[in-house]
Amino acid sequence: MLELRGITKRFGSVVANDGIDLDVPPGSLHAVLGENGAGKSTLMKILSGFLSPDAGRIRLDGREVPTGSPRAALQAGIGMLHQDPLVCLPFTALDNFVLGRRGRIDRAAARREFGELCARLDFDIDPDVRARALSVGERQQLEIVRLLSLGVKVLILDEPTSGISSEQRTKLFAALRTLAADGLIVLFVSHKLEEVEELCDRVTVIRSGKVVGERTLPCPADELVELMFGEVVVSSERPVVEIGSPALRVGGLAAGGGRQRIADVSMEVRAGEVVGLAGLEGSGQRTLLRVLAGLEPVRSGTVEIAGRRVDGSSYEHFVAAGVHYLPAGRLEEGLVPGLTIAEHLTLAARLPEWVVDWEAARIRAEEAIEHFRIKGGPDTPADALSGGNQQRLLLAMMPKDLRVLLMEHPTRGLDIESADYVWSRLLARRESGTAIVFSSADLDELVGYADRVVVFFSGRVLADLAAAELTADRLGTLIGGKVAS
Amino acid sequence: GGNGATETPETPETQAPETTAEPFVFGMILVGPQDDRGWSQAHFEGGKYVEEKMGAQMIVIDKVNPADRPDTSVEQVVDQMVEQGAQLIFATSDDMKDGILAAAKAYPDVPMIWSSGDSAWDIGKAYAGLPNLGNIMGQMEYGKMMAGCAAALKTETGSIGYLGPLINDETRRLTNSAYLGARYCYENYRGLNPDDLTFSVNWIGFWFNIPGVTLDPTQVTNDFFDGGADVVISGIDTTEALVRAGQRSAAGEKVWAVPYDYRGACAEAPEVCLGVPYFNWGPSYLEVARSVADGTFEATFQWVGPDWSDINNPDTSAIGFEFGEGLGDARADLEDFIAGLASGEIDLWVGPLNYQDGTPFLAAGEKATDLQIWYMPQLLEGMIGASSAE
Amino acid sequence: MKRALRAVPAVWSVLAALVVSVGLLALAGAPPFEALVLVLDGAVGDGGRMADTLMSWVPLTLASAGLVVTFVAGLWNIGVEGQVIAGAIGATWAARTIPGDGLVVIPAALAVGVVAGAVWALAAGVLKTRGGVNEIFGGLGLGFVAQSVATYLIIGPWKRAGIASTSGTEPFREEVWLPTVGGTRLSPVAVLLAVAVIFLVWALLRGTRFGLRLKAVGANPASARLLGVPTEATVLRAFALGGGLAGLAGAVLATGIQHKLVPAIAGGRGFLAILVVLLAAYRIVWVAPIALFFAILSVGSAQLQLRLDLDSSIGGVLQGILVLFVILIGGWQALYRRGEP
Amino acid sequence: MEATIASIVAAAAPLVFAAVGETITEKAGVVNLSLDGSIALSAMASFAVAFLTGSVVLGFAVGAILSALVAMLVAFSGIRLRLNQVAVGFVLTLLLAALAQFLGNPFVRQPGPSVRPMSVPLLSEIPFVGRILFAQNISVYASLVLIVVVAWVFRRTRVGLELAAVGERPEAAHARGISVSRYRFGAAAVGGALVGIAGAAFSLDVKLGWSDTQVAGFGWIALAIVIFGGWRPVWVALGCYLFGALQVLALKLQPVFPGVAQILPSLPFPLMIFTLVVVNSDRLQRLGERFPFLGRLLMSDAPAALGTNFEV
Ligand SMILES: Nc1ncnc2c1ncn2[C@@H]1O[C@H](COP(=O)(O)OP(=O)(O)OP(=O)(O)O)[C@@H](O)[C@H]1O
Ligand SMILES: Nc1ncnc2c1ncn2[C@@H]1O[C@H](COP(=O)(O)OP(=O)(O)OP(=O)(O)O)[C@@H](O)[C@H]1O
Ligand SMILES: [Mg+2]
Ligand SMILES: [Mg+2]
Repeated sequence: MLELRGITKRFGSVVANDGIDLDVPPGSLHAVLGENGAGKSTLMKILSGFLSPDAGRIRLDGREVPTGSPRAALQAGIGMLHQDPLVCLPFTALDNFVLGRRGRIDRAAARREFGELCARLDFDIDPDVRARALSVGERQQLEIVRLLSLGVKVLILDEPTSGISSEQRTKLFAALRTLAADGLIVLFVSHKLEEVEELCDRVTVIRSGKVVGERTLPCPADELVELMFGEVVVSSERPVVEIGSPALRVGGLAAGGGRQRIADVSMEVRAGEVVGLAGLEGSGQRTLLRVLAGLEPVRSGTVEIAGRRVDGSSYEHFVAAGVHYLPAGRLEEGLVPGLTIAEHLTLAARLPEWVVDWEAARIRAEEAIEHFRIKGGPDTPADALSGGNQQRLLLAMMPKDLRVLLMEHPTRGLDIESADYVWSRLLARRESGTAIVFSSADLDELVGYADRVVVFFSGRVLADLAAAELTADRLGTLIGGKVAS
Repeated sequence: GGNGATETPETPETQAPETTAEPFVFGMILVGPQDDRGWSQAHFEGGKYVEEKMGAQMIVIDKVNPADRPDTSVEQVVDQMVEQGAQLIFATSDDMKDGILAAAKAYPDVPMIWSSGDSAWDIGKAYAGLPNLGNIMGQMEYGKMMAGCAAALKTETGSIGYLGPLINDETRRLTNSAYLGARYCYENYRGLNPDDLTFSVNWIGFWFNIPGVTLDPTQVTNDFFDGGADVVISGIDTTEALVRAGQRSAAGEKVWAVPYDYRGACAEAPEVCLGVPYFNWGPSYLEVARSVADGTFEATFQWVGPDWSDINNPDTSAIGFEFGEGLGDARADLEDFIAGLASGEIDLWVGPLNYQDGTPFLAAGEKATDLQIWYMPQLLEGMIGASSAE
Repeated sequence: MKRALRAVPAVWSVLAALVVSVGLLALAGAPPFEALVLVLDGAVGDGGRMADTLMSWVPLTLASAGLVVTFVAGLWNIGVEGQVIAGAIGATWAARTIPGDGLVVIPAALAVGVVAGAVWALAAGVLKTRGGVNEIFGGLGLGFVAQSVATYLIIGPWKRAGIASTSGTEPFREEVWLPTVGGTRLSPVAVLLAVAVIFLVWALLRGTRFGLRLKAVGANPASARLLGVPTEATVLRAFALGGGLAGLAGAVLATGIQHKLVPAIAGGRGFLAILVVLLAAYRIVWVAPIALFFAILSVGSAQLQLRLDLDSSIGGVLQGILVLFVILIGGWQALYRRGEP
Repeated sequence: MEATIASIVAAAAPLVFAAVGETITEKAGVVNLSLDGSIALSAMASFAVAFLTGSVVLGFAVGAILSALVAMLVAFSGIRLRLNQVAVGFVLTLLLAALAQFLGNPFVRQPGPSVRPMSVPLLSEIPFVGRILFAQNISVYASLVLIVVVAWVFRRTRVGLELAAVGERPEAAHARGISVSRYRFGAAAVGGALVGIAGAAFSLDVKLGWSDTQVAGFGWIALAIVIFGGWRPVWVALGCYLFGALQVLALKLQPVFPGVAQILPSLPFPLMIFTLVVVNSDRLQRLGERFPFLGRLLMSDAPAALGTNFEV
């Protein structure tokens, strides 16, 4: 029996967890649901000792677990798979596997154990490959295997299904069910209702750091959604847009190296069209997007924007041709920590002026803030914005007239409401003839927003299908590499 | 300490009323630390000697160089010393040339001495003709000849290394002197062919080690020994050569070294020290201070040799050679060599001598002039090593 | 009162540094108060001394201003010392070879100094952007090289007539010295240059797109690139500008202070400039007063030996302690503000 | 030949202590930039203690403790005060060098005690290797043992793996129950102590005695070599020996190129920079990708969290 009592945690003025109580019996598959920023990860980090709570106690099987110590939590049998798998990138998979164990390192024994566990869960990871070369999904698998090898009694998974195929997901869920049957407590954090419904037998919903309800599954989805958001959200309608002349054409493209390599990619995207790129993480979508953005060199093949060859040109040429790229890592590749909203917009405006007119810049910023409903002022630094607002700022920085918009995981980590808002802004751009190409690990997003989905497998195009013909399930099998099913 | 007031016997109580109440005040500008056991300390002790003998008071500032005191120039220091009542100023480094020339022009009534310079040498290349700026320099050439001789007397491998600082007229003339001394003693006391003597010079690039900028003298010394030399003569300000020789001797090798500059230098490894040629500035400085005090100062160029009757007499000899323990039985021969130099019987600046590139320096029987020795353009024929930095 | 003191970490730091300094001076057997008065008197006691202090302030300020530019761009430009030397070498070359009177040669010498410093810094920059060599490593290495090139030139090709020595090259013709005023060593041109540079760097960082780009590249080069900042060019420009200003410092040292090239012409000012910039927390407006304070300590500390027979390395100790305390106490107070004692 | 190598190995001992020590510290993510000042202070203090007490061992101990404390101060200002480690380290560099000069005045160039040579019987008779490895003194042996031990710890032990994790991804280490700050303080202390031993080895073994010009600059060289060696102890040590070997090369080139005799001493830096450029060149990088073994041999990135402060 796992018992949490009065868990409270503040970050400055934000109360991330506000007196949370939770009881989970052994052998359960228990879900923790909540919108973005609800406090799910914070609660799990406290449970796993990663963070110290300001108040609250944890008991497992009647024994007090000291808080604020990952070691104590692990010893008590609580292990966590973080949202962003915490592995050391230059280490081999095996070294990551043994890292954190007590006592002498016996790599030979560890290798055997690693192999056995992988086989049991049907994972396929080369123990000698460096974690850098593993996809996010594989890194998650590595972490799960590691935690199991430590004999955890409570296994926490923080949004483990982003970046894995539906086949892998089925495999993972099967493994989790087996583990629960063995008496393990599985805590499953997600904001994807269908997954929760598929896997779990009970669910706790958190909003603004508080437990707002607990239900036994199955239970009507509307009820859960209302618990999560406080109101029922309606998806906005897609505007119908006429598809124009080809905006982007790729022929026989090869680029990248190692696992990021792509070969023989040909496709065409027309003005106003939305094309989704599907595939396991690291199947080539990122490389393609970066090549199309002018950030990576082409090895062979051609890239045309509005009929003009641009392959071999610099990033600046691509930008001039009307290409814009929205990267996945907002603070890593999109925004500059420390620079304010006004400064970001000034930089992004690419005005030729040498001396900056700060008055005008502030006015521009005020307008953008209002227009994109950003919670912040012109002088708010980008790193002080919440994730959703960072995404809004990125949208605000997009140039007005675009031929091609390239995006990686445009709504990763956003709750339904924010995601919907983001998409409504994006789709509005189609009216001015912008072609959109985006990659996503969220199959529903691909099926829901794309006109066409291009499926990648090992750096090659496996299928190119109209979204109308697709369901998330069918897409899931394709991503796994199976054409016929 | 540089504030000599407390050590001066002439406190107002003890002084006779008719003598001037103020002691004679002079300034001493040192380029390195006053306790560097080398060049600067020798000057500092020269100043102490004057304080003691005259009851004078010395104002001292050390480390006056752009690296140690980037914001203190010789001119600034002279301003302040004059303000503090200095009646005579010593600028004790070759490096202070421009500063002391400017200061001498700015204070024409204050006598100054620029040690190691040639600005008052009327036949020299840089005669400045300033009536208040004189030069004093010791004839270290003799000291270096003794150093070279000592090395030649001890070497068993017939190979001597010379650890040079940087390449200029002064360092070339001192290195050449050591070579001449070594050749003479190798031939005349060892009875060996001086052409078989290997004499290699390596320049580290500065007066002391600056890691990353100069060669490391420790490495250079090691390399000399590893390459077959068994005596290293040091021409730099620091004692790496002696230190390494001491360590290698302790490890069982038969090696020796000759340090430079400071009378007590052998103390770091006495058993392998063949002796040390040193400067003794006191007598010359006292003489000039007295001339200033009694109003007879004249700006002259003085290139002062040893007192040949007793080169180690602290009251008379400007250049000395302290014998080292490592010399052993060879001491008698070295003493004989020094006696020869003293009597004039041995004069090594006599032709035939060629420069390193084979061009003649002195014809057979020709004696070198002071000018030729002072402004030495090359190493001598037979020496191994770079002659110039161009 | 308490709040006021907390708001100004410098007050606590200066007090703490003062206490430690007094302790050190007492330890060295010197009357601490008298020592401090002497330092002050030695630096600003009369017109001539103030002139010397200002002339020491100029190169330090120039080098520090250049460093602010590179630091804002996130570049650990540790090689300033070498860039100052390169500037001095360049200016010396110009002063020795370009014919004509001061009006021609002085600006030319300063310009060549700027170019030489910029080139030296650019070398570290290109090594970083193209060669993958960390700028700390490249800068340090090139600094050592600059030092030995200077010594080589002084002993070799540029040796002076008569005894060639480390006293430097032959002094330049007097007409190519930076002109001075009032029988002091003060060159108004040099002071004006420093003031102008402070203002220019301030304006550059505050009000120009280039300044914004520097900040962006410094904080996150990957994002900056996507935002359309030519990162490599911006990094190189930052190096060139920073190095150019360091080179100008070297040129002023050669034409306005030493009037020749000496081996240790930079005299550690490149390193001291890093202290200045750290103490100023990369803000250009603070560079001028802090550099002035350092100049006072540096010029005035000669008095400690002349009058009190104290080793003047105490000046360096005082500077270091002050900066250390400002930084440490600043961090301590930030910790309290975050509410974690 | 072996005599030259033996001399290089002996003269590089202090540099090896300092560079390997800093490698340990940086491996944990802490950058201790104070080396140049730290070495000066420890060199001075070690000599002063040995001079006053006659005990070389005590001198080494005091040097090690002092520099360890300095490194701990750098770590503390990063870990507890969240300050920029590079800034603090830099200030300490200048401060400690001045302090060493100020406090060391009474000991300048005094003759004092030193490490004695100590040949290993029998082993030193082995041709070639004997002279290089076994005819030295205890401080040189210690430097050699240090390289082997640190390389072994890094490669083979749990401590080495955890140390690298702390410097690479502190969150990952923390999540696994590894105490990030304990490792960082520990690595700073051990690395700092080695830096102090380097200072002591200068004044009690290689240079003998104290004067500020004797050690100034070596700290920067050690820091540069850590980068050059790619944070791998054996490569870092080889970098130290290479630095010495290049000096010997410069020495040998002097008679060949007398004209540039004066600039040859700074040859090691351009050459080391050149080496880095070659190693980083696209072509070699591509080769490294093709042949992972070669890649691992040639390339090594800085610990990802180097110089950053970890907050949970
Ligand atoms: N280290 C931190 N510093 C400051 N605030 C934080 C920190 N970590 C989390 N927060 C804040 O705490 C709140 C809860 O965050 P948490 O990560 O637990 O949300 P979540 O429910 O996991 O959201 P998501 O679904 O987006 O992962 C948010 O407001 C977040 O901004
Ligand atoms: N590092 C920070 N510094 C200052 N304020 C911050 C920081 N991180 C978050 N905040 C503030 O905390 C508040 C909550 O942020 P949080 O990231 O939890 O938002 P959220 O609820 O997740 O929103 P979104 O759905 O847009 O992601 C915001 O007002 C944000 O500005
Ligand atoms: Mg959020
Ligand atoms: Mg979360």
